[in-house]
Amino acid sequence: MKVLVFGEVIDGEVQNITYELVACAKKLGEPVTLITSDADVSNIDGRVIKVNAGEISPWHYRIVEKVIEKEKPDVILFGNTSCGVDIASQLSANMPVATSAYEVESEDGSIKVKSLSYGGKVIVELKLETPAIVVLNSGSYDAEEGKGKASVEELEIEVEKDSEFIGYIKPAEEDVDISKAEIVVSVGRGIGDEANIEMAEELAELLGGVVAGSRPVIDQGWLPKTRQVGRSGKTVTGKLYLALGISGATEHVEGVKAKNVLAVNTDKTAPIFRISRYGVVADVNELLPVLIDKIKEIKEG
Amino acid sequence: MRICAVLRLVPDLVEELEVEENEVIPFRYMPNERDEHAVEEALILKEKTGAEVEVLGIADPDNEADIDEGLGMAAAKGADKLYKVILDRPSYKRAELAKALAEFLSDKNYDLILTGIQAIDSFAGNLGGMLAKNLGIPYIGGVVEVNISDGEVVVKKELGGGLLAEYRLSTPAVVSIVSAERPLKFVPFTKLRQAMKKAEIEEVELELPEFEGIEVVRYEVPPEPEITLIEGDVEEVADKLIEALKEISVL
Amino acid sequence: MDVEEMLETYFERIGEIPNSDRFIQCIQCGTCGGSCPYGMGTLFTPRRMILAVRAGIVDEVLSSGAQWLCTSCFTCSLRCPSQIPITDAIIPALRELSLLEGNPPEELAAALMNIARYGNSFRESPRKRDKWIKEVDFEVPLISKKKKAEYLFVTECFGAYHRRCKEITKAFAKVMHILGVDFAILGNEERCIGDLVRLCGEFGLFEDLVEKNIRVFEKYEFDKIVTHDAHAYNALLREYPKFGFEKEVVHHTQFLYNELEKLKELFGKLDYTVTYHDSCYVGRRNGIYEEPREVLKAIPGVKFVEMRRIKENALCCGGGGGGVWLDSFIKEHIKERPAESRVKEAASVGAEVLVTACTLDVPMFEDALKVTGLEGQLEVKDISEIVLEAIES
Amino acid sequence: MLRIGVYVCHCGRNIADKVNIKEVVEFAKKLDGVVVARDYKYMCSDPGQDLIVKDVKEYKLNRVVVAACSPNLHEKTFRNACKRAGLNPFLFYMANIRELDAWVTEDPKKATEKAKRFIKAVVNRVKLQKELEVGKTKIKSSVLVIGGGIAGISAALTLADAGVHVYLVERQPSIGGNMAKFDKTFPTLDCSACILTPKMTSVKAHPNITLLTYSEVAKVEGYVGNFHVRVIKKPRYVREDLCTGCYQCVEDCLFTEPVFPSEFDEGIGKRKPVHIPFPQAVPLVPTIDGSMCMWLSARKCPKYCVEACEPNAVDFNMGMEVVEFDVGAIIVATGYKPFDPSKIPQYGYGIYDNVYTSLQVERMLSSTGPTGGEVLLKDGRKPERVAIIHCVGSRDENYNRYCSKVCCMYSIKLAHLIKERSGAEVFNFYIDVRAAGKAYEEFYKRVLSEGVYFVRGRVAYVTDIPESEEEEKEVEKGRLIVVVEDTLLGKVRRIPVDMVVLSVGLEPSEGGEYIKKVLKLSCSADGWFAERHPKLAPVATNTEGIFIAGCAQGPKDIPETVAQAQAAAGEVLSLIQRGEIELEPNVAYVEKEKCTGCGICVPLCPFNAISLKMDENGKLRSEINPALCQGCGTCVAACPSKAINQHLFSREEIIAEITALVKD
Repeated sequence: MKVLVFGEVIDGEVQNITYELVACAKKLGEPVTLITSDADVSNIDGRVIKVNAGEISPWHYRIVEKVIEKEKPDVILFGNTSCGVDIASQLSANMPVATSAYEVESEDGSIKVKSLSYGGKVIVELKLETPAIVVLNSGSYDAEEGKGKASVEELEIEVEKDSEFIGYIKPAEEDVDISKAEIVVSVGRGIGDEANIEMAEELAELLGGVVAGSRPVIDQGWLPKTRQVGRSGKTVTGKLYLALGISGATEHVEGVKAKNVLAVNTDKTAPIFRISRYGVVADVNELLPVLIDKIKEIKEG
Repeated sequence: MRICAVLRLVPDLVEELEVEENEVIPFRYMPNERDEHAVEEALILKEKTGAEVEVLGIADPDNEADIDEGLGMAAAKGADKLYKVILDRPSYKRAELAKALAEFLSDKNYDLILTGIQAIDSFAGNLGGMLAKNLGIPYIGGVVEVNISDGEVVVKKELGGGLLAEYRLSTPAVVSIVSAERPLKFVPFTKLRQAMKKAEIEEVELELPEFEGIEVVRYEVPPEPEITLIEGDVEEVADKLIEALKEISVL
Repeated sequence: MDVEEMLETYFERIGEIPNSDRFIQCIQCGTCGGSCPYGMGTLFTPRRMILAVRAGIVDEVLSSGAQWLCTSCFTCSLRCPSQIPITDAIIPALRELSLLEGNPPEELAAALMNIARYGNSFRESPRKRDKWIKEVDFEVPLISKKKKAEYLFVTECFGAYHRRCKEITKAFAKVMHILGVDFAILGNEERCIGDLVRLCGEFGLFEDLVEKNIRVFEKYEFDKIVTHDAHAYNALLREYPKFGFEKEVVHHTQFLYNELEKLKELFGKLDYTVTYHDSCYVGRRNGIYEEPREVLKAIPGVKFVEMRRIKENALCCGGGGGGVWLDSFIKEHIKERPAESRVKEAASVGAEVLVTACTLDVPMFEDALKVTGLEGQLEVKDISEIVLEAIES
Repeated sequence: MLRIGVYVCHCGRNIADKVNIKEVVEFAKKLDGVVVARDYKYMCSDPGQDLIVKDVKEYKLNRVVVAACSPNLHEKTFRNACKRAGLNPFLFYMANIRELDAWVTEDPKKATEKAKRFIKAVVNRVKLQKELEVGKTKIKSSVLVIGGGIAGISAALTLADAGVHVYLVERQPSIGGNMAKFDKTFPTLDCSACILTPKMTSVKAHPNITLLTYSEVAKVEGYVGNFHVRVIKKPRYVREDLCTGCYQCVEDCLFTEPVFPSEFDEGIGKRKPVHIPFPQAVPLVPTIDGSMCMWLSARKCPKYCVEACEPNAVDFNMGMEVVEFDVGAIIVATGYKPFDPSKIPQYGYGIYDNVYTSLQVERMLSSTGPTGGEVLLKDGRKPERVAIIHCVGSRDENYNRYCSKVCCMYSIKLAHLIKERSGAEVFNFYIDVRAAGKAYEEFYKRVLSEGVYFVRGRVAYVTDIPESEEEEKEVEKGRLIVVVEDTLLGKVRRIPVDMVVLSVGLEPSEGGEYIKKVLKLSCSADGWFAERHPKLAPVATNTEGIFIAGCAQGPKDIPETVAQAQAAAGEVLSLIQRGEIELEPNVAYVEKEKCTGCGICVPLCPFNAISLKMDENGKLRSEINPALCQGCGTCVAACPSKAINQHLFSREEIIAEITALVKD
């Protein structure tokens, strides 16, 4: 089965989703990755078609169309990202598509996809006739498996442009938006005192996440107001919510919509455990230093 | 400048969904939140440029009445014209809707068509891009701010992690909104009821074309994740925790 | 709206509220501003709001956001030497203007929209309102089945959905159950009574709730309503009669007091030092001061101590008037939440348990315990929880 | 043959603007019995009255109707006009088309119709009116003054100096009232005692004054010119006629230290059971408090006081004494009591030690007071910062809605005195500074320039709960925090102080409440005695022969009180000088044959004018004393057998009037 992967490059960097897509494609068959912007693509595993059409733009779907004509893939994979969806959605006007997919398999020449829909409350199993488009949620496949050595073919494709990229607007440093973070390490009153926030920050950095907090911690001024999770703060929706010393008052839990909640609390009956996938019964301040050391070991080792 | 905003209905997830193998039966419907943001953005543009705003409420025979409140809300906020588009049957295939809508919109001469970036019940395509493709006009999605000047549309698009990019499009165009520039305007109860009473809604019936190649095999409810309690001494706990982090592929 | 229209709308609204004509009798003494728990945090105290409206600059008041700082604690209204209905008229009517302008604080807007849609502010299914009755070990009768009861127990949204407040609901229901009281609940037919909605200036929604609730009440036969929700009590007592609902309403503190002789026989011994917080809409607004104190003093082993700010002078928990939905907005304007000052006060008089009689209080104070670090030293309980504990000890 | 004249007044534009006078006059002309109807711009003016006089003579009128204002204003005027014209003045009646019509009716058409109705009604009733004769009664030349404060003292002295005998009755052991408690008076800072004491001793020494202290007026019967008074003297257990005021009994009392709170010192000073409230007391005779005295309350005392008293004045056998006398007029000068600030819990009176009332501070400032003139905190320290809160219990719908008038000025005075005595920083918290009086504004300016702070805002509350670390330190020092919205600054301020002074307002005294019942006097809604007319009869009451003076009528300062007391004395003199007075003939009378002697009317009469008497046939009948009857009509309406009727308001007259009003 031939799988065309739409690889994403933003501001000169190949996005992680690209590798995840390649990983998925490899499981389905033979991947070809299309890159439409200029970037170092050497570590994408397998064939890479590189068409330098400038910064990623919605009209790049026309390039994809040309490549489809040429390569005739059975499946075209996109990431469920802002740019991926732009292109996939235009292409899918005339082609079978599955969005919000997290699992893709081939079955008797057609494609079987599992999507998470209705706000994650329903799994939908879809069957698509090929050629088909699949828009894959990030985190569904292991990016590492999409990495390797690329064999790059550079192509020039002329298509019509109907929008123009103007430029990037980068976020101000201090404005970390916890509602958009995938991994959130959140601290509550159980953290004891302000000094321990540093440990939480270290852990967050190790996990590639950001630090947030519950109201008592924000009120103490230990973290800025922008980091507050809960009814009067923000709602977190990412992959992991690591709740450290948070009891889980109703007002707080309202803001926790992450896919996985992992709570650390000394009190086994703390309500936060009711929404947690893992409940760790421990004193945060004892656990944190040990945990940090161990993760460091793994990372370094 | 004439702007059209599309307002779809989705199941109200606050209520229980009845999930059967071949069917998802919602208890009731509500306007899709992203679409509400598209309507809001359209009305912000009306404030900014004096554009005319028309709202297309989309329902099917199952939930025809549920769109009224959403349209009333739009009217209360200042929409100029309301359409109630009733599809001949429910369909999860966005391509079908996109085709039918494109046909309906093709002679309406809107300068800008706004939709929500996606709906919570979409698993078979996103409307905005398909609509643009069918209409043969430029498209961009993931937008958080729209500005119009001299027949050109400049949008800010969200790329994730706080990064934004700016694009320029010629009109007519389709733009899919993630969130409006400001929070949704609040409409008090009385104002909404008045608007609903006064609003003139043009009803349109649309026939959906068939679109082959996609088929739902089954619906199912994801298994309830059960809590795994991790107890023991600190060392032990830390190890188990790391395992857990690996399991959910954070490490 | 332009300013003229705003003023017109404003005066039309306050004209519908009793004694609002006293608005023009304001002597600008400032008692309200000084009495306000948030008076330090705003330029527009009620006094200045009145002054500004009189001067026709209502828009400046609205843009300051001061109208959202009111916790409707009623202190200013009680003390106002001109008896101007500040809490019931001056502030809600200003809030209504903000709502009409479409830009209330987000948390509040969400709560109001949830109430309009689901009948509760929690964005919970109305069909789960009676879920708590499956979590208790005795039968809580539904009036739809029973048809007739002496008491209709109104649980209100917090009592039905809020994790902590549900425990109070259960405790009170159990006390009634033990006493053999003929009571029933509306279950999923109940919806928000709406006192906070009214105080937030969403008058249209409030009226809609009132009409719908009255229609449900009229379906069944019962003698009186009992509720542990101070705001529900207030609205049913003072506002619903304006819409033709005239059943007797009893607050659970009054109920417990009335049943005290029976309770005394059931009480075991507790070993607590307790203090009592006069919730605004139990005490100051509705004058119930002694009943809860008598109940607490009647429990053997309980040592009752008073705080400094009691009865008319009690400090608000900060949850009323929509305060529960305005937390972050309010926090921007003040140094310390009243609830924090309150739990410190309770601890300072040596109380181990801070007893309240309003569902809003418990989560507000428990939060404050976390912020002030008094967790473990002080507990917050509703009076019905203490009573149940005394019965079960 | 009835010959009625109707006179319609324009009252300038007051009536004419709303009522179509011409139409009304034409209407009146056509009424049965009316021979002449006229209008005039001001009927009450001389030319207006002359018009009536001329017509009565010319047209031989035997009834006159004037349609104008309220009879309260001009009934007398027109009655006199009738009299001048030779017509019995009770054949005249007024229709009120001003207060009841023109002033309250929006629509001119309706107003005109209403005026017609009123005139028709009065014409109808005037037909039934009969000639009445005015009775006369002699006036006794002695006077009762109730209350021995500065008002009562001033009135009594003025009358006594004019040769009138005065009975001055005071509840307390000494005269002097509230003024005796003050240290200095505003704005001149005269020493209160220095100016009051000579007056008090004059009272004691005056041959024309009978001073009855520690006494209550128990009963007053009779009517103007002829009041019979019964006074009860409470036993003070020390005989005034023997006591020399040597204090020996006080010194030798079983209680070696004063332990009971002194009323005169507003509870901050202490006294013994046997005590003289203050050194300048008049009479300077101790009183023994029966509830505290160990002998009187428990018979457990060797009676050291009896032993100590050389003139043998201490007499435990004393009992209640009843004194009775007759007077021609009464002056009520029962004064005021300070507002009880514990009703306002947020000010902390009775909760915090260092919250005082203004009167308590007056006692502190007095050199004869408990602190010998020093301003001290409860623990004996001098305050460094003092708050004076104005309008406590005044200008407040929750307590008293009226302005107590004197608090601004006394608060300014207290600020000055506190600063002078203690050197403290003083903050005055006010709503408005009302310094309207001779030299008052100047005094305010002076105190301002002395550095007293004035914060415009009514204090919200006084607390000892700190909200910041700085406040915590202040509270640890024992300070209280005064929370106020400084309305000029537009900011809520929290001001730490050592002492809070509550400038309490004035309320009708308890003695006044009691006298109100004894004399059946009417009061305003706020409880102050009502004057007959706020402007033109400010010291008279609605009961003939009874006058009011001083704070009994409403809050006043000393100059105003004295002026009013002397004015009341003047009114009394004017009454007494007449020797006799005319009595209104509109009294009720009993038609004996109809009376069943049921007695219902007797307790209903507010003026005690009705009694049940055995008639010649041995049957009980009601009898109305025409001199006491004030014509209120209560008995007329109440009589179940319609045996009581009233001159000028007979049943027939009233029914005639109503019939014309309601029937087309």
